[in-house]
Amino acid sequence: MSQTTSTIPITASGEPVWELPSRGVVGMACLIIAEAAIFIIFVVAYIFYMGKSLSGPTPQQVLELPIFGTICLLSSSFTVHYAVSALRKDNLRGCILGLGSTVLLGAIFLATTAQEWYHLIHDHGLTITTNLFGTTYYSLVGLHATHVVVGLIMLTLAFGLALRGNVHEAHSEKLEVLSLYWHFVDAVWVVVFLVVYVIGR
Amino acid sequence: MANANPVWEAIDETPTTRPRRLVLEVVHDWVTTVDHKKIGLMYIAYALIFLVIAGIEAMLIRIQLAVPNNHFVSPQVFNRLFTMHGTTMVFFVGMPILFGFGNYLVPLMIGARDMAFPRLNAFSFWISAFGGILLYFSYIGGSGLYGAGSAPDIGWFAYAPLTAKVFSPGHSTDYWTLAVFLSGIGSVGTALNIVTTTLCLRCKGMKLSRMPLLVWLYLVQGGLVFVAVGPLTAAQIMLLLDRYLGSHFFDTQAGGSAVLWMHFFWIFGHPEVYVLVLPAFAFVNEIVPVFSRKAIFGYPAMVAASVGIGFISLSVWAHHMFTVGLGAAGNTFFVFATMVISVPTGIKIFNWLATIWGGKIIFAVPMMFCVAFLFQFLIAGLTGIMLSAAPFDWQLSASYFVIAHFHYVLVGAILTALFGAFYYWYPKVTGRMMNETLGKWHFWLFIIGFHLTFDFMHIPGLLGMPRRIYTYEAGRGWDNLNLIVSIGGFVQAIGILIFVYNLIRSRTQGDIAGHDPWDAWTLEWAVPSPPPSYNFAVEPTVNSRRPLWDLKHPEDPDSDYE
Amino acid sequence: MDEVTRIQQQAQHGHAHQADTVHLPEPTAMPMVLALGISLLITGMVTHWVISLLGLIFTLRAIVGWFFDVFPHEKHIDVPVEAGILAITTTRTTRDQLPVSADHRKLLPVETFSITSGIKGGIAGGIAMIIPAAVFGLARYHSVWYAVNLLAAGGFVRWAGESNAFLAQFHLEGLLAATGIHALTSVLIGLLYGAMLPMFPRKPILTAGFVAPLLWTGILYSAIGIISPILNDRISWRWFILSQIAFGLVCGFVVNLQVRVRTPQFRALPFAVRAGIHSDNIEQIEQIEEAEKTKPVDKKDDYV
Amino acid sequence: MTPALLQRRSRFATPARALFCGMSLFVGTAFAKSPALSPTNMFDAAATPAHSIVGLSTLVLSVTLGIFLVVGGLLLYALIRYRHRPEDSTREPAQIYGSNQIELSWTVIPILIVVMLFLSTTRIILGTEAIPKPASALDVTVIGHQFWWEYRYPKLGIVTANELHIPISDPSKPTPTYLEMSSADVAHSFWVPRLAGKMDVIPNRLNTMWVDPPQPGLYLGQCAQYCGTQHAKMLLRVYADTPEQFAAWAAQQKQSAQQNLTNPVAAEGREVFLHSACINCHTVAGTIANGRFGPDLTHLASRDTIGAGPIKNTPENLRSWIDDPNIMKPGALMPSMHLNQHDLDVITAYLTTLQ
Repeated sequence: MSQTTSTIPITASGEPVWELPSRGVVGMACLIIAEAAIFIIFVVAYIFYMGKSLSGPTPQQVLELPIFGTICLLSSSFTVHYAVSALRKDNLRGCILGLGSTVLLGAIFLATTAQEWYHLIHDHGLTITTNLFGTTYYSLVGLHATHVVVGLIMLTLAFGLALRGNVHEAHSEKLEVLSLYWHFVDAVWVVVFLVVYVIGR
Repeated sequence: MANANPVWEAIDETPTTRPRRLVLEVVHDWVTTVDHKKIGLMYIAYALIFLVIAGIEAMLIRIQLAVPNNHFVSPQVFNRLFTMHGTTMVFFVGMPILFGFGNYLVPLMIGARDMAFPRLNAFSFWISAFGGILLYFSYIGGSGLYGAGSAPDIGWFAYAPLTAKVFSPGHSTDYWTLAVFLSGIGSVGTALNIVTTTLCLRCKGMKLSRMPLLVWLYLVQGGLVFVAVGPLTAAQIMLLLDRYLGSHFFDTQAGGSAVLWMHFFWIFGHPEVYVLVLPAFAFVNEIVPVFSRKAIFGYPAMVAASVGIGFISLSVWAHHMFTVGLGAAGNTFFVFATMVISVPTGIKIFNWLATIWGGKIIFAVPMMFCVAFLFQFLIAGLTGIMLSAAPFDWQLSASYFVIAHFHYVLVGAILTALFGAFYYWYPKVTGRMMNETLGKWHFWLFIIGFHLTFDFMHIPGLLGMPRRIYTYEAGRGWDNLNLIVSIGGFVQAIGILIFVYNLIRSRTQGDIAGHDPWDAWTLEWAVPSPPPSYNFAVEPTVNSRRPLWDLKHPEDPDSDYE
Repeated sequence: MDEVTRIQQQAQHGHAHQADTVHLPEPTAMPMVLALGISLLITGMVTHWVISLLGLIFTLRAIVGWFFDVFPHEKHIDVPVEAGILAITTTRTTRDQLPVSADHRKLLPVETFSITSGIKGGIAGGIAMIIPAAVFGLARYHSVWYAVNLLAAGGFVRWAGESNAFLAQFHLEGLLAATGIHALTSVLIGLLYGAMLPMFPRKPILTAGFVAPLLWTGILYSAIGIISPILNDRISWRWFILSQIAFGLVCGFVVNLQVRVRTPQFRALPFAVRAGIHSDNIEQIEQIEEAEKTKPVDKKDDYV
Repeated sequence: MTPALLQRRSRFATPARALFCGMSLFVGTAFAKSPALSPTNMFDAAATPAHSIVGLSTLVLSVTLGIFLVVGGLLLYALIRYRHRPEDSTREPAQIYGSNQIELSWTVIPILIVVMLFLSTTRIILGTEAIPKPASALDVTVIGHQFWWEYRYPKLGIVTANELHIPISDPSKPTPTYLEMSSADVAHSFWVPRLAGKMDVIPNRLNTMWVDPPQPGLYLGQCAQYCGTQHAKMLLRVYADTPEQFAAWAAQQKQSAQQNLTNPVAAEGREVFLHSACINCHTVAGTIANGRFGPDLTHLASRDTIGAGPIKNTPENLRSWIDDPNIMKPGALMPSMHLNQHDLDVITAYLTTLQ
């Protein structure tokens, strides 16, 4: 680059303190907004088609409250929060503990969902093609489960790196961004739970 | 007054001899780049290629419609042409070209060295580019690699249940869905990048209240992309589930609803119009003050109007569906929301008028395009008010009046402002000016062609001509009008060819520009043309909305007044 | 050689050496490969699963590559930069500037009126307007509700064929609709008065009280058949104008109470200046420009 | 750079002048042969819904025209008045940042206009969509098909296709026709501009509209929602009949197809017809043909057109249509039956007897 001169204004004064938000957090917030828009559409479709199926089975007949899975998923929000705050204090052991339990709880949740699906498909013969309930139920819960899987993969990666000792305080911001995503996945579950299992039943 | 004019030749920054490089090296350079300027240029170049393709499709459509009972193309081909034309223009010309400008300009204007996520930026570009290629691959492989090619023919808004497997067998509809899906991922990625860059990488002193209006508008646009593209993506996932796994979202035989798709599509579709038009406003906001030699009038009101338009645009989608039978209450609500949006839009037009008022207007080509933009956008807005009155819309919707109206927005406002932007920022990007004489030929041919086409296109709509018909009977009073429209289309095409020629020719033969050829006020004019890869050798500090005004008028800086 | 060019050339020839480097992210093909991978993965859905497999391989490769681009440290390259501060150069900086006066560049006009003054005026006017309207109803149909229902009827199509007796009765929905319409328009017009009255030079109260109502009535007269046919059938234009004037006078009066009296100089200014889209020292500028035109200095060389 | 540009102002004018002359010449000649008034002109309203739309449109058009003249005029004035003239100094003009009062004015004035337009629009919406249906109304069920229209008169027991007959409505004792609309396949839209605005015809959904033309006549229109390959040739023909004509038409439509054919060719045609695949899709009342996929043919010969409007109903056209519908209407869902010439002749002869 031969030419480097420029006429950039660098007048001295400026602002005394110049702080801008962290780009990781802002970026994740943007992603969450976009994802939330997708979820809203699926939730709207679910609500719109509630009780409009032309044939059975209906949610009243086949759905059961997934209390255990829900408790696991929601408590994983606390453990991931603990992991981040531990890392911020450079407490690697606490961080590993937090991440490990998050992964475990998330995996348990996925397992309960898988079990529920198996039950529905095998015992009740409800598939995505059966009726509008099947269509909207599998797509909404499936979309959420996909997000859980993505989050779990990333959390597992972080867990593995932490186990190997490659993680330290400087990475706490990155982990925080990841935890934001996980909180979002949890929050979506609250909505899905309310719509599918409470209102929809 | 010997010191009046510094001699521009003295600062020729374009190296006369460049080391020759292997083509492969150059390609590698562009493929691996994470520089926001190069990515911006790739966006623009790729959009221009698609502009030409979709333009050719438009010309074929116009040949077919020039005379009644024409047999130039078959109905199937015609339906594919308008589907591809619409899809390409919206997803693979409009969005990428505006994201290209945003990519190039936003970091420069806020004094940043790159985007917030440079690698994500490259990824977003490539995935939209592959989306476009996938869409056009359908011409070759529409029925899979096994059968003859067939492009999608479902219209760019792909109303259910025409997209169901029963009515659209084969894979052509899937090409549409998947290509737009890919482009959606890219759009969200770029919007995320632009928003994050704007919020997190502003240079010292660049408070939100001091950002150039262009950056503000891109910020609002980014926000709209999140909430608009998400629903489209969701609806496309549903459509794919319907087509691949046999679910029933839009299956009317199984109790599904066709209207639901319309809602989902237009929840995306209407904000999308603003996603496209806000950057056009952004260009005009930068160009009009510079060529009127005045600060923008009512900056806070302009920002408020932009944000207001962003929010209101989320609640007006069903004005595309006045004829669906929403019922009186639904119609009334959307009439109101739609009419209300004309208030912030009006504020913008009036503020531009007031910016011009009392200035010293220099009619260089960028300003000429902006002036055309002002008139055309005014008319587009007024026909929009006509369409917002639901009963009037019962006659006009899905007629050629609507076609004329939205082309007035997309071509008369957006494309016109884009041309202005090309002439305005070309010197910054290449270090050379675009040719003025060719620019004026381009301007007049394009504008005259535009008015021939789209002014006259309103009338067949009033005379009962619906959209998307591949031919029509003589004796409906549409014949002469359609002929004029078609001829106007070709006049525009000639103008655009001149533009493309000018673009290529000026790259090597244009006058040397220097870094501030327009005597402008925003930060991108403070770096050399073309800007170095790091943009700013020293990170700037700003004290006002017009940092270069402050530099040029140290005795009377803006910062005293804001 | 003038000063500016000298500085430029100095900068060009590197007298202001400040050898330094800037960190920039390292170019990488991984984003492109990832995009290609995802695209191929999806293309498999419309072509053949082998394509998807290929896409999957690309995707995995790219994810790994990308990961190591940013972890544990973001890879970067150092771009050499020689920073030299160059004086800004434009065609205009060396021009004489106007003497900077306090009102040269401002939000114009110097004083404006708070939005509340318009709202107050609108509310006062709106209340005042009710009186002639009620009197009209009482005098003609012995009911204060008549005018109310007539206004509301614009929105209720069912009322189109109703009798005068019906309109003279009390209807809650009519009252609500009429109150809504009336309150909204009153406040809006009040705001408009608050903003625009000061733009008109002499006796703003006259403009507010008579000119505007008559103008407004005229516009309404031509359009009322479409806006509200029922109103068109039964309206008494004399009473209508009367109530408009009542509104205008009271609203204008209230707004004017809050307004500082303008100096005679202000009234002498052209409209564009009073409207605030034009500087009020325009004459001053014109005088200076006039003087410059007659100067013997040859301005042609500006354009060479 | 900029000043040099200003000197070349004449060059800027040349292309403009040349092109403007060309354009005005061209537009002039195009309109010299002034197009005949369109049969589908929405301003030439012939029924109440269309009339009220024209009223609203006139209001909206004049308001927007006024706005255009004012704003456009100011813009033009500013552009001319404040252009940079070559003799001007290059000094920057006064920098003005804004003005609360003028900005407030041009916010409030549009709001007022919006309120006014909104109220009048609401009234027309309510007046068209939310008024009670009179007892004297005639009900017609409209079913959209890929690329033709099915009309059923449930109270009269009539089924017909593509040509809708309705009685005229005397304003003193109105007999409007209420159209209950749905679709058998994809979305369509029913649009006869002189009678009313369009209403979409959507599967799994029932939409309603009404028309009441006071004058007898033929009102044209066509499908206005893209519905597939032959969207362009899905035309609408609405015949408004006097009460007597309508009664006669209804009486004739209620009859079954004639059983005893005197013409031997037609009789043979009937046999061929009833033994071919035609009956899978078409109905001829009084025979075994009761398909629902295609138009009802019981009174085919009483219609003016075939193929949903674009083709005149003559024996030659009918024969060609039966031979291969895709020649006249490529993409029509009726397949070519590959009949031999003789069968074509006799089937055509039979179908022309279906009065």
